[in-house]
Amino acid sequence: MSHQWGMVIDLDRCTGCEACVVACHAENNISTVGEDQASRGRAKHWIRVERYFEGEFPDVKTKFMPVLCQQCDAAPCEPVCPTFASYHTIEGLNGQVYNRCIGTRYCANACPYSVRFFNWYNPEWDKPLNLQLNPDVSLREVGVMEKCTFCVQRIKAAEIQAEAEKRAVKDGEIQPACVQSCPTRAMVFGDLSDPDSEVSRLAGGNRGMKLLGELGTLPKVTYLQKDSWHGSENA
Amino acid sequence: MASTNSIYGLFPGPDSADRGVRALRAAGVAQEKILVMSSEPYDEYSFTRAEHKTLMPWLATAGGIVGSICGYLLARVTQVSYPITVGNMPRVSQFPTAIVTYEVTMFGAVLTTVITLLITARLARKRPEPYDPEISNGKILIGVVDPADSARAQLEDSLRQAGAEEIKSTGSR
Amino acid sequence: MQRRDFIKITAAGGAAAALEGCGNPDHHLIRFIPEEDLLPGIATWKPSICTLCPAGCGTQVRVMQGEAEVIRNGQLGILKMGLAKKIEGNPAHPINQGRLCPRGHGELQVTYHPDRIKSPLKRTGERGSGQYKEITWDEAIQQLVSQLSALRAEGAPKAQGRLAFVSAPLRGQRRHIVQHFVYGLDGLPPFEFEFFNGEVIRAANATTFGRSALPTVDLGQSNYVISFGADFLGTWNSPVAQAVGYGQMRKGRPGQRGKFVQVESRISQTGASADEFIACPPGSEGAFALSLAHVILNEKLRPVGAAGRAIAQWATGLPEYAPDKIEKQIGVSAATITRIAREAAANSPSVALIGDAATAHTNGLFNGLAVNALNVLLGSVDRPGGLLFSPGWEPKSERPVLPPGLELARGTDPNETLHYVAGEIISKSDRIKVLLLNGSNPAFASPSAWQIREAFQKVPFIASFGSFIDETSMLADLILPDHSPLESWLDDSPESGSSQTVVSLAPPAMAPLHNTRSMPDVLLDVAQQLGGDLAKALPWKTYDEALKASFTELYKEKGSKNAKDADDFWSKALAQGGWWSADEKPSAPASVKETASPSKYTEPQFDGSANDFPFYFLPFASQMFYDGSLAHLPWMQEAPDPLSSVMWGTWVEINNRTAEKLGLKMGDTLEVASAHGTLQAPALVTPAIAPDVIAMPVGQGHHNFTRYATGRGANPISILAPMTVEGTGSLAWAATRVKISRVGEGKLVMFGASMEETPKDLKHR
Amino acid sequence: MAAKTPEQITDDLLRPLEGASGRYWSFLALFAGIAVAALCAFSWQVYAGIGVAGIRRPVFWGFYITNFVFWIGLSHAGTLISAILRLANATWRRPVTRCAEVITVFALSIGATFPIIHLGRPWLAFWLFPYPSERGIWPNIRSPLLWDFFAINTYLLGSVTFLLLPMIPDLALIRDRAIGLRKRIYTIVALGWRGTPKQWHRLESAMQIMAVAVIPVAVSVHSIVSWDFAMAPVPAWHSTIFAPYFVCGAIFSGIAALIIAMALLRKFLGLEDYLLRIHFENLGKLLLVMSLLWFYFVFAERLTVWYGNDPSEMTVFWVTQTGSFSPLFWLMVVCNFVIPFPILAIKKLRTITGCVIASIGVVIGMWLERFLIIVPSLSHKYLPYSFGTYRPTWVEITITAGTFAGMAMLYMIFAKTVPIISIWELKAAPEARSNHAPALAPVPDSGAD
Repeated sequence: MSHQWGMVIDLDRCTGCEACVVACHAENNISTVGEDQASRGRAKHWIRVERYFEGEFPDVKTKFMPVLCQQCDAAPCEPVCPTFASYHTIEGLNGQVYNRCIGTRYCANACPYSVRFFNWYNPEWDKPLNLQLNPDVSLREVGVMEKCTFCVQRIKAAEIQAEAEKRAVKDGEIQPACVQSCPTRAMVFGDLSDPDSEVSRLAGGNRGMKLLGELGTLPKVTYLQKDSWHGSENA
Repeated sequence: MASTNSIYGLFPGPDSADRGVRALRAAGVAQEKILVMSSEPYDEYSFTRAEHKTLMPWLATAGGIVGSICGYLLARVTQVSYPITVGNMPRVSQFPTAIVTYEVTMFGAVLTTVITLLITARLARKRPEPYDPEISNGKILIGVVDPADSARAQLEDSLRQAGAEEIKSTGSR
Repeated sequence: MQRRDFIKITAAGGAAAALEGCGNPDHHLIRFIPEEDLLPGIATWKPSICTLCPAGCGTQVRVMQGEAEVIRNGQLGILKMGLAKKIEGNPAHPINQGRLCPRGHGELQVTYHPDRIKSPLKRTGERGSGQYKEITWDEAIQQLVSQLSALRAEGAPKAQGRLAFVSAPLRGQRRHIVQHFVYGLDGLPPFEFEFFNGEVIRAANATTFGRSALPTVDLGQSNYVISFGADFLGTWNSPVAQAVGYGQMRKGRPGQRGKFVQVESRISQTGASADEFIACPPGSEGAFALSLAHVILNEKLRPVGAAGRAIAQWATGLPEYAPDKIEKQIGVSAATITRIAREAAANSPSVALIGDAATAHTNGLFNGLAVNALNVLLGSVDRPGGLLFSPGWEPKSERPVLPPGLELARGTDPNETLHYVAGEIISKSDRIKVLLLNGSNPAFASPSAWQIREAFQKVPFIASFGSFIDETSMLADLILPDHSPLESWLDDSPESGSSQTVVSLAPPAMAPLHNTRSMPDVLLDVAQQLGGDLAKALPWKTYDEALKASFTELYKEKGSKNAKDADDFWSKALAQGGWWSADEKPSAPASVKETASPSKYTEPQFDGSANDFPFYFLPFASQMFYDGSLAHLPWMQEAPDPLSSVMWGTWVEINNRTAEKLGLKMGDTLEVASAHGTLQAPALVTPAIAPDVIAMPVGQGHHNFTRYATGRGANPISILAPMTVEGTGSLAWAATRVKISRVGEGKLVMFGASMEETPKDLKHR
Repeated sequence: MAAKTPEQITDDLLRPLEGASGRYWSFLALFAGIAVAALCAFSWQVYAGIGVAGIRRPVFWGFYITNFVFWIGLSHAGTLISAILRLANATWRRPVTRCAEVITVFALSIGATFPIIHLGRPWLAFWLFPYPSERGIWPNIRSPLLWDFFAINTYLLGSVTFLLLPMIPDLALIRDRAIGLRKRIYTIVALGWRGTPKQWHRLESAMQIMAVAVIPVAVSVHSIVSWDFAMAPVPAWHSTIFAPYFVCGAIFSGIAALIIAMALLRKFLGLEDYLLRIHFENLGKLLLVMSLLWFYFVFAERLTVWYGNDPSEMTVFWVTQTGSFSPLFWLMVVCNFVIPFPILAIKKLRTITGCVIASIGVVIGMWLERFLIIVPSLSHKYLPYSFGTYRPTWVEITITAGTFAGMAMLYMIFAKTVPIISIWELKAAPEARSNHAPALAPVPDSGAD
C-alpha cells in the first residue's frame, strides 16, 4: 500500500499568524504580483488563512482557518482537465503537471475551495531576487495553473533518501514548508495509510472535520475544530 | 467518347416532357438509354420516375455503425492505453465513453450520406456528360444516349411530335 | 540542471517578459573562479540568527550552489557560489524550537533585495537628495577616520558627548564593540532606537522584581492566561517562543486545556484567538487588574502572605478597586470581573501579561505595576507556568564604562533620550558633531512633533551602516553598507523567550553578494586607525575574533562540562548555532521590593479634547512589517494581513456600527486628524474594534524606502502627540485622540472578500 | 403577391449577386475593421499574457465563455429549425431555410474559436485533439471540453453539408449564366450538376437523412455545452435541468437571430416578395413558444434552488435576484419575456417590425442569460473569503464586438456569392407552379393564444 499523504490542521492551535503563507512563498517560488495585479485578484497564495468575524463588538468570535489544496481523493478539478494536467498520483496527491497545462482554467472553476491559482503573466523577479528561487521547484510560465503540492519536492527527497538508506519513511520525517514553520504546531503532516502515524491518530479524533465535506470530495486535509475551555471558577 | 454521343430535345414544360419520354419508350428506347435533365425535381411527374430505389438510408446506418465502433474504440482505447486516475473515476468511465461514441456515430452517418450522394449522383467527376445550359432556363431535356445512327431521324420526329422546341444532337454522325 | 537554465527554459515558451524578470542572457558575462566548492543540487543547512526583531530566534539557512551576478573588484561577472535558498527555524534553539514567524522568512529578501546598497557611497547632491556616488572602502573608511580624529583632536571637554550612535537594538559582543567604540570617543551612550521597545515593562519589572528585563512567559505550562493588550502571538516580545508555548497550553497536554483571556479595546490578532475577550477602555487595564486583585484578596482566594508587600496598603484589600466601582469606571461588569478573578485563582498556574498599547498610555507604568502585582498575588512569578526571567549572559571582562559626565539627565528610554537630544540639536546645531546610524530609522518611527529629521539635518556629519536608503539614512553623507545578516557573523543573547541562558552564535551562511563589510569589522578597523586607548579597548582584528574571545570566556564560566576545551566549545557552538544550558534554573528575580506600585489608579491622559477629537487613536505593530522596518520586502507586502487581509497598503480600522452612523463604506478614504498632523487612508469597517477607537497598523507610509515601500499608504506614527508615560518618559504612543472625516472613494486591496462567514446581505429564506 | 414565374424568381434571386452598392462596401469595410481590431486585441493577449483580460480568481471564465455559449446557442437557428420544418413538410419553409442554415455555419465557427481564445496558452490548443502524438498522451475523455470537441465537429460537418448540398443545383444555375472567371469557379463548385432525376432524387433522400440526423446532433451539442457547467460542483451549475434549459435557450436565441437576419435581407436585398409577413408571423409564433418555454425553465430552476435552500446556492440565488447582479438579471427577464411576450402574443403587434423588436430583445437577453449563468456562480463559490467580482477589459469587449462584426461580414459576403434563397426549391414549390396565391401554413390567429 503506497503512502497516502494527508494533513491535520488544529484550529484550536492556529493563531492566524500566516507564517505558513510566507513560508510557502519562499519554498515554492511563488511570484509576487504587485499591488495593481493583487487588486485585480491575481495574487497567488497556495495557502491562505481565512478569517471570519461573527457578532458585534465586544462579543465578536473570530475564526482563523488555513485553507490549502485539500488533495481530495474525489477531486472535482481532475476529471474536468482535458489534458490530464490535473491528475491523481498513486500517493493520493492532486498532481498538477505544469507542462501539460494549456490554461482552460476549468479545474480552478471546479475546485470548491478556490485554492488553484493561475499565472496571468510570466512571473518576474527583480534581480537579484531571482537568486532566492528554490532549484527543486520548477517555475510556472504564463497561462499555467498552479497550486499547493504538499511540497512534493520534499516528499520525493525524503522518499529517495529513505530508499537509499533501505528504510521506510519515518513519521514526521516529511514536513511541508507551512507545517515546518507553524509556530503553534497547528499543522501536522503524515501518512494516512499508516494507522499509527500522528496525522492518522489526530484525524480520527472527535474534533475532526472536513472542509465542505458534504460535497463528497474526500479531502485529505482534516480540520480539528476549535475547542472550548472546560475549567471552572472553583478549584 | 460514347456517352457524349446523344440526341435530345428541349421541352418547354413537364407535361410535354412526359409526352416526350412516352414517345421514346414507344419508339422502343431502353429506359437506361433515356436522358432526362431538368432544373427542378418534378418528382410528381412520371418522366422522372426512374431508378427511385436507393440504399442510401442503409448505407447511412452502416456508416453510423462504423462510426459508433470507431468512437467507442477511441474512447475506450485512450482510457485503457493511458490509464490516469482522475476524480476517483473508474479506469474506463462509462458516461463519457457513451457520449463520445454517440457523437462519432452521428459523424459517421452524416459523412457516409454525403459520400454516397456524391458517388451515386455521379457528382464531382471529370468525365464530360451531355448537358445543355438551356435547362437552367426551365427547359427540360429529354433524349437518348448512343442512338443507333439508323434510328436518329425517327427519334427526332417522335421528340418533335411530343412537343420538343428544338432538337440537338451531340457526337459523331 | 542549473537554476538559471531552467528559468530560461520555462521562460522560453512565453513572452520575452520572463527573460527580463528571472533568467538573463549571461553569455556576455565573464565567470569568476568559485571561492567555495559545493555540489550542485545538494543543500547544506547552516545555523544563523534572525535579526529582524529583537526576539533573537535561531534559524537554519538552506544553502545551495547557484550562479550569481556579482561585482568583484569592479568587474561584473558570474560567480558560482553558495546561495541561501530558504530559512527555517533551528530545531535545537530554545527560543523558537524550529519554528519561525512570517517575518523571519524575509531575511532572504533582505539579502537579495534589488535596492540593497551594493558598495560604499558618498553623498554628491543636496543632503537628503539621495544622490550618491560609489567609492572604495579605503576612501570610505578614510573619510570616517578623518571625521572622528578631527572630533577627537578638539579634546575634552569640547569633544565630549559630540558623537552619537543611533542603532537598532544591539546585544552581545556586537553591542560591546559599539559601546567600546563610542565611549572611546567620549560619545553619548548608543541610542538603541526601536519604536515598540519594552522600556515601560522593563521599568515596571525593575520596580516590582528588581529585574529591568522583558519577562519570559511560560505559557506552555500555564492553565490560565490573562493578557492585557499584549499581542504576544503576533509581534510582542518573543512571539515565536510564545506561540510555541501557546500551542502547548491549548492542545499540548492531553485532557488539559488552558484558558486565555485577552483584555484590550481592539481585537488584535492575538485577541482573535482568545477564549474570552474583554473590552476595556484604553488605559484602564491597570484598574481592571487591581480589581481582579481586590476580588482575590477579598475572597481570600490566595494566601495574602504569598506576596503581601507587592502593593502598599495591600492588607486593606484595595477597597477602591471593588468590582462594582470599577464597573462604573470602565464598563466591565462586576460579575465578569469576579468570575475572571475566581477562575484565575482556581486554575493555577495562571499568569497575567501586559504589553503594547496597555503600557503606551500616560499611565502605562501604573498598568504594568498593577499587572505585576496581580502576578505576584497569583503566585505566578518565577515558577513554571508563570513569569520567568532569562538569566541572559554578557561577557564580564573589560565591560565598556560610560565616561563620567555623559549620563543624560533623562529617562532610561533611548527613544525618549534621542528625542531630548534632537531637541538640543535643534537649539544648538553642533550639539552632535558626528552621527553614526546603524539600521534603525527614527526619522520614520517617531512623531513628526519630535523633529528628528530636522535635527539630523543640522548634524554636520552623518555616516550610516544600514543596507538600505531609508528616511533616516538618506540624510547620511557617507554610507558604509553592512553585510546582510545571512552574510555576517552574528551573536545574540536573547533578553526573553527562554528560561535558560541562551547565547546564539552564527557564522556567515553565504559569502557577501555585494561590496559590503560587516559593521563591527569596520568599527574595529577604524579603531585601529585612530589608535590610542580606543585601539587598546578593541584589540581584535575582526568581529569573529571578538566573538571567539567572548565564547572563550563563556566556556570558562559555564561550558566546561560539555566541551573538552575552548576550541571544542567554540566549534560545537558554531555547529548548533550557539550555546544554551539545558539544565539551568531560571535566575530568580530579586525579591519583590517594599517600595512597590502606586495603588492609586492614575487616569490616562490623552492629547486632544474628547469633543474636538472624538476617537482614541491606536497604532499597532503590523504582523508583516513589525515597526515598518520590513515594509521593503515584497513577500511581506503581498502577504495578506491576518485580520484585514489587506495587501500592499494600509488601512484605518473603524467599528462597523460607527461607520454606519457616519455613513462610511469599506474602502472609503478617510482623513485622520490629530492635533499634530493628518493622514489619509482607506477605511476598514470591522466589528473587531471598539466604537470609539480608530486603529491603524504601523509599517507603511514610507517616503523613501526602496521601490516596494516608497509612497505606499500612510504612517500613523507621524501624527502622534508627544505624550509621555509617567515615570519613564517613554513615548505614550497610544495617548492621542483623533477626528475623522470622509474624503471620498478609496481603494483597499484585500485578499479576503468577506469579513463574515455568512455575508449579511446574502441571507437565506 | 402575384405568383412569380420561374424566370422572375431566378432573376430576382440572382440579382443580388450582380455587383454591390457603395453602401454595401462601406458596411463591409466597417465590419471588417472591427473584426481586425478584435484580431489585434487577441494578438496582444497572446503576446502580453491572458492577464490583459479581466478574468481573475475566482471568476476564471468571463466574456469569452459567455460568447462561446451564446454563439453555439445562436447556431441552433438554422439547421435545427430547417430540419424540423423539412421533416414536417412545412411548405412555407422554402424561402427561409438557406438563410437560416448559413447562420448556423458561421455562428458555429465563430463560437468554436472562443475555447481557443480563452486559453492561457492558446498556442498549445492542439493538445485538445485526440491524435497519437509524440507526447505519448491522449486527451482526457472525461473532460466535458473533449465532448465539446467531438460534438462541435460533428455538428459542424452536419450543418455545413446540410447547407451545401441543396446549394448545388443553384450553383449549377449560376454556372450556366455566368461567364469568364466566375463561370470557371462556379463550374467547379457546381460539381457537374446536371439535374437528372437520379441526382434530384438522391439529393432529396440525402436531405431527408441529414434532416433526421442533424436534429439529435444539434440537441446533443448544446446539452454538452451545458454540461461544461453542470459537471462542475459549482453552486447553481450542478443541476440536471441544465441540458434542456440550454437547448431551449439556444433555439430561442437562434430563432431570434434568424428573424433579424431575414428582416435585414428583406430590406437590403429587396426580397419583399419572397420573405413575406407570414414567414415572420410563423417564426414569431415559434419565438413566442420558446419564450414561454424559456420562462418556464428559468422558473423551474429558480424554484428548485429556492426550496433546496442550500446555503451556497442561495448565495448565488440572492446575488442574482436582489444582489449586485440583479439589474442584469431583471434586464434579462425583460428582454426575454416582458418585451417579446406581448408583442408576439398580440396579433396586431406581431408585424415584421414587431417580430424584429422582440428578436433584438431576445438576442440581448440570451447573451445576458449566458453571462448570468457563468459569472455570479463563479464569483460566489462556497467560501465567502474567496468571493470575487469581475469586470471585462477592453480586450474582452473588443474581441466580443469583433465576433459580431465578423458574423455580419461573413453573412454579407455569403449573400453576394450565393442566392440566399434556394431558387430551385422555390420553383419546385407547388404555389410557384399554380397561379394561386401561395397556400401558406395555419391562419395567423391560431398562434395567438
